[in-house]
Amino acid sequence: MQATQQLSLPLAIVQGEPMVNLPKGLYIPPNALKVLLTDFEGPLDLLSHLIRTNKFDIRDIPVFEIARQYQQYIGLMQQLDIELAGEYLFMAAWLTEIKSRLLLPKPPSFDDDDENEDDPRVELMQKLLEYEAYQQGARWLDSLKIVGRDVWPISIEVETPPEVTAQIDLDDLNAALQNVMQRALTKVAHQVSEEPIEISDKIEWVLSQISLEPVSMLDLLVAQEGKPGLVVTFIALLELWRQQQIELQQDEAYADISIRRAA
Amino acid sequence: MSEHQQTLYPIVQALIFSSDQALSAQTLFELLQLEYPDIELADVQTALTEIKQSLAGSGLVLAEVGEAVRIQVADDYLDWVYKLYQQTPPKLSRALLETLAIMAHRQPVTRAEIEAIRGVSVSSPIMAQLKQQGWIKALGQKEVPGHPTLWGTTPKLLEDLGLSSKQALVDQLETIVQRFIQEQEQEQSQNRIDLDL
Amino acid sequence: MSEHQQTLYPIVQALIFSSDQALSAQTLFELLQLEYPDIELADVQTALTEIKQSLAGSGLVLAEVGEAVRIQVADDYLDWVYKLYQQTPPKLSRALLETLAIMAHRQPVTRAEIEAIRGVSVSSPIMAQLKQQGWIKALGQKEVPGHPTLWGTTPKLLEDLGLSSKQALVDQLETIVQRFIQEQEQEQSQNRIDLDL
Repeated sequence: MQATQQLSLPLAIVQGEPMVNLPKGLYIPPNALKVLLTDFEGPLDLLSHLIRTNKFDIRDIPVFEIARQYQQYIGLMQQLDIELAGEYLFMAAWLTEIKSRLLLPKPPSFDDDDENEDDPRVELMQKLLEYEAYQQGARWLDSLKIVGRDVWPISIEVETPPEVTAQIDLDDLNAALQNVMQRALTKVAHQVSEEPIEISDKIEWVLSQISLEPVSMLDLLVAQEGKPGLVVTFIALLELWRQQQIELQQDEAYADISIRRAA
Repeated sequence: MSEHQQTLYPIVQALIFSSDQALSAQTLFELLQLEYPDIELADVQTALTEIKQSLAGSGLVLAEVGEAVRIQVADDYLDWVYKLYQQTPPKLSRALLETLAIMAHRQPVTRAEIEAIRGVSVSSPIMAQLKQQGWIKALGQKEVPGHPTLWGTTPKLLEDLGLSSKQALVDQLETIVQRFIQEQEQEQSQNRIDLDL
Repeated sequence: MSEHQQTLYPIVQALIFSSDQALSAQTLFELLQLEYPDIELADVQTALTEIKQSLAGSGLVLAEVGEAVRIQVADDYLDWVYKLYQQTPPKLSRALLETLAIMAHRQPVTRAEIEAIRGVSVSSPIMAQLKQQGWIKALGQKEVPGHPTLWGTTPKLLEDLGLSSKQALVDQLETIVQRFIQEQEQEQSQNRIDLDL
């Protein structure tokens, strides 16, 4: 999972001056660093990463140090032209606010239990905890055997009987269209197949061309279709004749065959 | 069974059971060659024969469709599947949904045009099922050699989807296509930035 | 195999191979009773056990999903199926899994509520992918200004994750989230006691 990748980001790269003066002093290429930086799923993810890699106590966050490191990351991202979501800047502002509130003298308190409510870090801690809890949830989902990724169920297609209407909804159609487009992307080029000459198509077309007036079979042949077209036309005529939809007439051997709709 | 056959048998079985269309021995052979360069077409045919035999009395059969094979429910047991479908109507297969989606978006459209977009052939059972459900109909014929049938969607499909008009369906699918294209372009320009570094 | 079993085996096999969702022994039993009033649930279970055994080494397995069973490609042969379809298994990004975890646990939930927990916006491609997988759906609209859409999970998600019910999914996430937060808080009160000493 990506999380492990994220945790393996070496801290030395991002601490101290070398990080600020890009690219001098960096021992990983900016491209790789960029990948690591864009890997963060937002400011909470970045903060949580900083706390874990520094082995800080989430219940007692050293805000000054964390804010400093956070600012360095943001600076690095800006240098690398990574489009910074507004949320990152909002978090930076929040950290600054917490810092300044910690610097203010505390009003006298007579109740030790109020300690937490006065601590401006509590809300941040709760947000971090909740987010990290859902990261655990995401890891659990990832650990499951998921159909389409780890599992391929077998379902032999059986034609739906006429009395049953299959379930369909628009989301299914949308998803299917996206699948087609996705697959088309991964293919180098489309194989454009020639239109096959279907007997059923030919039968319908022949029916549309004939009337009670006889027409010559030659008139029903389409030159561009070549021999396959001729064969299919002939089979279509035989089929229509068998169904008694047309009448065929030939005056003598090898003469033209005329066709008309059966009366 | 030779050692070779023991290797091929489960692979071929997994492939023909999971394929949504009939597979030819040649197709299977070409796929298997990627990993096993020294196999022969005859090995694949032997595996298919073995699978066919092993299915005797199992409720399933290996059916031959021209040069290709497909797993089907044996005729004697189709009624049982229908009974099941009456209890829980089946979902539509991926192949069927893709065919219907392209047809709805591009209508009027020929079968070969759909195949060109999907990259795989549209099987006759799929067309039959779409017609049987009353979702598609012939709209006419394309004025090209072969006069292929032009297909489109029916009012029943709109009704089953809960849509008011054919235009609403086409527009909805067009939105999906446009969004997809936009996302691809964004990704590509993103990639270009990566390369500049 | 008893005569009874010989009759049931191919029927059960045809049913579980052609069903597009996992089937429970109970469902199969009720269906079979229509024709064979004197069978017992145990007979169905015996047939399932036999099918399971007969699939050994075949490239396919009978898998249990909660109370139900389905046939699927054996893990070792999954790569071959992806090769056949010229696909790679879809990647589920961390962002997608986090969004899904929050949505599943908090449902019905708005996008803004998810964003508040993740501290970052939920991108449209992620919502699109979740919808494309058929894993989430709109459950309605929240009665606040703007009427934002409330999202929740679908039965398809449960089936794709191999879970028996929505409750099982919500409960499991509740356990994970609560355990994590409690552990951290216990450490906290532990620390305070340490400080008091």
